[in-house]
Amino acid sequence: MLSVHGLTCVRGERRLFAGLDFQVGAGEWVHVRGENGAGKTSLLRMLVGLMPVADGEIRWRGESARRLGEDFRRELLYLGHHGAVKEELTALENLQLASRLDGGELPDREALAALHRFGLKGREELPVRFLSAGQKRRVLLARLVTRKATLWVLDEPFTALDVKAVDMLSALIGEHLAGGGIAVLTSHQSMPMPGGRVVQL
Amino acid sequence: MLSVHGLTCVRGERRLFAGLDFQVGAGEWVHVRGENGAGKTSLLRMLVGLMPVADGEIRWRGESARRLGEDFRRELLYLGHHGAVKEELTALENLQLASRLDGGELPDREALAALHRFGLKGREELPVRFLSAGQKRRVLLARLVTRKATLWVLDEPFTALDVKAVDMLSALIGEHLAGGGIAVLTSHQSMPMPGGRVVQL
Amino acid sequence: MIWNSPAEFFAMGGYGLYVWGSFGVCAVAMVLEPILVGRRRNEILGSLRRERIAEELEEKEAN
Amino acid sequence: MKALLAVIRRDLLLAARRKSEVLTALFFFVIVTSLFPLGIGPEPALLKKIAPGVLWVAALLATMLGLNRLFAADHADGTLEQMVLSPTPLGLLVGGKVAAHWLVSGLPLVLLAPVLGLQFDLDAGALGVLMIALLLGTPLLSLIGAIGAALTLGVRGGGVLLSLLVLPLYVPALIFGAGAVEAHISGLGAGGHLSLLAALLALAVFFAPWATTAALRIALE
Amino acid sequence: MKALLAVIRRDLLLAARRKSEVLTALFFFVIVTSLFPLGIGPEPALLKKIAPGVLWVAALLATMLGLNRLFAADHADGTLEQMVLSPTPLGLLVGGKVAAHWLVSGLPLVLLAPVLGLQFDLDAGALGVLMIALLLGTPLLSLIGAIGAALTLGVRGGGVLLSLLVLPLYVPALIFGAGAVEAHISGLGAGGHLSLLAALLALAVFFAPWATTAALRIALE
Amino acid sequence: MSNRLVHWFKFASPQSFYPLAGKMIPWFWALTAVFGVAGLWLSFFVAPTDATQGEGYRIIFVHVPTSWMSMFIYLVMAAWAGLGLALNTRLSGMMASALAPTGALMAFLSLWTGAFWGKPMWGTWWVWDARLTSELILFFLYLGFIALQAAIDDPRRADRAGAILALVGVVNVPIIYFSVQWWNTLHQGASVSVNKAPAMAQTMLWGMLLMALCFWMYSIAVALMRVRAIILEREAHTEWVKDLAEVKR
Ligand code: HEM
Ligand SMILES: Nc1ncnc2c1ncn2[C@@H]1O[C@H](COP(=O)(O)OP(=O)(O)OP(=O)(O)O)[C@@H](O)[C@H]1O
Ligand SMILES: Nc1ncnc2c1ncn2[C@@H]1O[C@H](COP(=O)(O)OP(=O)(O)OP(=O)(O)O)[C@@H](O)[C@H]1O
Ligand SMILES: [Mg+2]
Ligand SMILES: [Mg+2]
Repeated sequence: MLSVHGLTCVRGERRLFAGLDFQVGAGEWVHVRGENGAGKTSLLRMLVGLMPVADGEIRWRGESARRLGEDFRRELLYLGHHGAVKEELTALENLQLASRLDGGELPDREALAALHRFGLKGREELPVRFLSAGQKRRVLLARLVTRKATLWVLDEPFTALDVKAVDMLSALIGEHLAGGGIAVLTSHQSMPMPGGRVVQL
Repeated sequence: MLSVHGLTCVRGERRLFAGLDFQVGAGEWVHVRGENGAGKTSLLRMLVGLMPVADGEIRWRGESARRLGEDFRRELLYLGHHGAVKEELTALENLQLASRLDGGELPDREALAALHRFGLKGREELPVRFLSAGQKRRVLLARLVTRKATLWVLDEPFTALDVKAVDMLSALIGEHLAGGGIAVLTSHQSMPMPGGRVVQL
Repeated sequence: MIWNSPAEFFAMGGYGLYVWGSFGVCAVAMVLEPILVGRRRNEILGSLRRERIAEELEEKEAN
Repeated sequence: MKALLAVIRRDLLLAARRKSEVLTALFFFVIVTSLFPLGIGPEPALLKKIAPGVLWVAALLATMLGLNRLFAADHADGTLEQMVLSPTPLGLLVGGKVAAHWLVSGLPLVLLAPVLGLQFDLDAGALGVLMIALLLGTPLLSLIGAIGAALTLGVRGGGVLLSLLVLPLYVPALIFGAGAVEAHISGLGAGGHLSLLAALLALAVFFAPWATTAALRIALE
Repeated sequence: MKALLAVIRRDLLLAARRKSEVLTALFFFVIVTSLFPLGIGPEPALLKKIAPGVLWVAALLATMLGLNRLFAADHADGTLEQMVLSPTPLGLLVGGKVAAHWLVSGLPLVLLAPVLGLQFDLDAGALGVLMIALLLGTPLLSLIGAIGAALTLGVRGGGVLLSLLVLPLYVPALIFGAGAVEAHISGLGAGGHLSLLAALLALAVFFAPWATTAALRIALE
Repeated sequence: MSNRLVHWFKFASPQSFYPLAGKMIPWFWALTAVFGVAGLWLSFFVAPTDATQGEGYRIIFVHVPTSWMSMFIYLVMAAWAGLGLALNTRLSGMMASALAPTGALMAFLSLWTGAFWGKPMWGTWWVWDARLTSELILFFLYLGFIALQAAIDDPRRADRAGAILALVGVVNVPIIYFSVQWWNTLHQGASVSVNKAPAMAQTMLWGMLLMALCFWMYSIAVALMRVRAIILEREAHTEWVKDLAEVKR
């Protein structure tokens, strides 16, 4: 459903990669690999439309993602290096506000369930500022549960997570794929999930 | 040389750990482990004196680290979650300025050698802002080469690094230990280095 | 001719400071600006040339 | 529409959580206006004469001071990226943020201005005109300021650059705003100034969100 | 000593790299002083009377605006932690940062003030007093400001809170500074005011770095 | 796409504009010199002494042209910037950034010469009059544009951010101009008394026109020079720049 045709990435005067082609269908996932600075983050940002495309095209269900605009974004969930988490709000508030911005409404019950699933029981009402590095990431990842989207684009989702959280997250991604979802991930570690196509930059 | 006696950590109203004892001598290293939020970062910050100690004591060569003050800090190198890297300066400038703040002077040749060792060849003159997540960490880690210190306290030094960089860093830590240095690290992954005492929080 | 002597011309009827202050600054600015722009151009040309020489040397070494 | 309200609520919640923020634009306004008598001396006639100008300049500076945080925090923590990627049109979200900014930093000034005006010995009529002028003018300041905030987003040293970009654009608001009060005091009637101010506001309501959105997209590239 | 110079050099380099930063405190000064006549009206006699006050308030605001970035950037990226952990005494490093702040945001104001004074039709003697007063006053503003910047470090919404803390402390500088110029204009002689300003500066040079260092240690805990 | 449009786009590419600009520059310098010599001759040796202002009025021959150019260049700059934003042509942004410093210089010269005129005529270097104030704000708009572009490292981003600012600013220019007039009741225009005898107004007008043409040609020449430097800087990595004769030398 997501296909990339002849994609080229230029940063400054440096060409990071050129002529990249791949495609992923429902229930499949892609592992973007490469050295530090190979252009993984840049690729993901181009996929979701945060960086202009130097050359080539990105298609979603056969149509240009750029042209689809809102319709594409509605099916998309991107989690990057940055938290997108407000440090002075609590985990619960962060989660609820994020879904309101998407035009939805998240009942307390669902939000709490998502946070508990990510092991934040007892920390729901603490301002995120006081949380540890891994706990902050978990708040962010809780959006994977609360926001319905077909395409997940995750930049190094496993950083700062402990062993238990890594297992939980890979189980979650597994569920998503089983339900016909698509995932594009980067990671320097080997992935704790079966299958998956590797795109090497 | 570094010893911890009955250390207790309290954050907010939560007691993270209590009565922690351990010690490390020359050429040894400690791997601090624990779940997300267990208090690893807090422990390291107490060790270097960035967080007040609720109870217990930290000794360096038998004397209270707090009392030693400057003499302790001269032998110490701490690298935390934060970069301590100026985004608008180049990698080279960052490295040189950091050592000037310590009262030293770093010739171009040495600084460049350190950067090249960390695979930043060709990126020395680029503002750090343009570097990838892993490259930023590498600039930070280059200080391990340029600053002479006995005690290294590193908070998750392996995040965002690719496989090659992880090997290089562990080799570097190995050298440091072989030269009589001490290292205290945290990491969620299993460590790619032999030996080491595990402190489980 | 409305001026009887160069001195009178430069005095500008007592307004010399103001008239020459205005025309002078304009003249200086209009001479300086092209010079600065030219220097900017020479700088970039110089670095382009150096790059080119470096490339040629590299090619020679490769051969 | 729901998203618009959500943004406003969110920003108000954040402002409330940062506690100091709501009150400090106000305090800044108070302090700047109070500094003038200290710097200039206590002559009542003189103070009365400069009152509209000082109050307006203080309002302008107070609004401006909060501007660089209008988008900066959301930019730094990645929320802005999420907004751009959200299915809701960005213009709407931007509108919400500007509205929240005005509620937090503009409206309190409007409400407090009469009290400060009293300090400068303005009469009731002049105070009324001052309030109306500020009511029309402060949203204008927020709207124009948003463009500047978006343009300087992620630009290093943006805070002060922002004031450089925005202050010249604020000049018409200042002239008509302070002019309205002065015209009233000198008996000329404030109508003309106020209707010009309203026209500017209408113009800004239409164009500023567009320009802001465009600038934000550029900043995020 | 070497470390002190290193900090100054580093901060100046950073300021130069952020290009706009050096010039913009200056621009802010210029723009604020230019806003007043716009708000108040063009009467030369009136403007001349309020000139010292306006110039001083503008200098004060311009200095203050850069304050919140005095330590914030170093705090956010962890450099401040490294400074605390460095073997060099923190007081020295802080002194260096304050000196750099003054060089970037105070000194240019002193140099530009006469030009702005001309716009308000001040005579040569008054301009001279204005420059001396600013030369004594701006380092004072930087030193006091550093305490405020350190106290509000890491406090959310600190930027505006900072001004709240710092402005009252700035009042003496403002009164003596503007007072000196006014005293000169009215023929009373500026000596008294200037020596008071100098005394304040001497006091601040001794105590401000100490207070700043203490505040920084608290902020970092 | 029509043929003419293709043609236009060809010259809108930096690669083909660079040599074209190079060819045009000497001509504009020549015109600058011609108009300049003629204008200076008229203004210093033909135009007679003014009845009320003596010789001081001769400042008008630089003051008015710089004032006109400062406003005109802003409009041109905003037009280029808007074009760049709409059509995404690279050259437009470069033209806008090339014009800004010259425009700022003209605004500065207008202020400077105005002040040097005001001192003998009004007895003060500066009054907060409508024209003066709006010129000052125009100067600030230029500085804001330049500072914004200088603060952004990526040139394409700098172009587009600058374009938005320039467009917002251009909306503001007439507002400022008229608003300040509205605000100011003591219009200073009355103190300017130059059109006494019609003959004198004739030579004055001609002098002013010639000097204005001189400044105009100068602005074009300098802007073209600067745009060439900017093209070289931004296209430094391209093949065509590396193959230029002046680089190969
Ligand atoms: C700093 C001071 C001054 C500034 C910034 C300034 C600015 C300007 C500007 C922007 C214009 C063009 C206006 C237009 O074309 O409508 C202009 C024109 C002019 N200015 Fe000034 N001016 C200053 C001082 C003076 C003084 C002191 C005089 C004479 C005593 C003067 C006489 C004129 C005249 C005669 C014109 C031409 C008007 C016309 O052609 O319509 N200016 N000035
Ligand atoms: N202006 C520029 N000039 C030259 N190179 C640039 C410029 N901007 C970015 N780069 C380079 O582009 C690359 C950006 O890579 P990106 O962030 O996509 O890497 P990544 O694969 O995500 O790496 P990591 O694993 O470290 O996160 C880096 O190599 C960086 O040095
Ligand atoms: N004010 C507070 N009230 C309650 N708990 C707090 C407060 N401040 C911090 N905490 C808790 O203290 C812990 C801080 O842990 P720390 O950052 O040391 O964890 P860590 O072991 O480094 O975790 P990670 O692996 O995620 O980096 C977290 O569990 C956090 O929830
Ligand atoms: Mg990356
Ligand atoms: Mg941690």
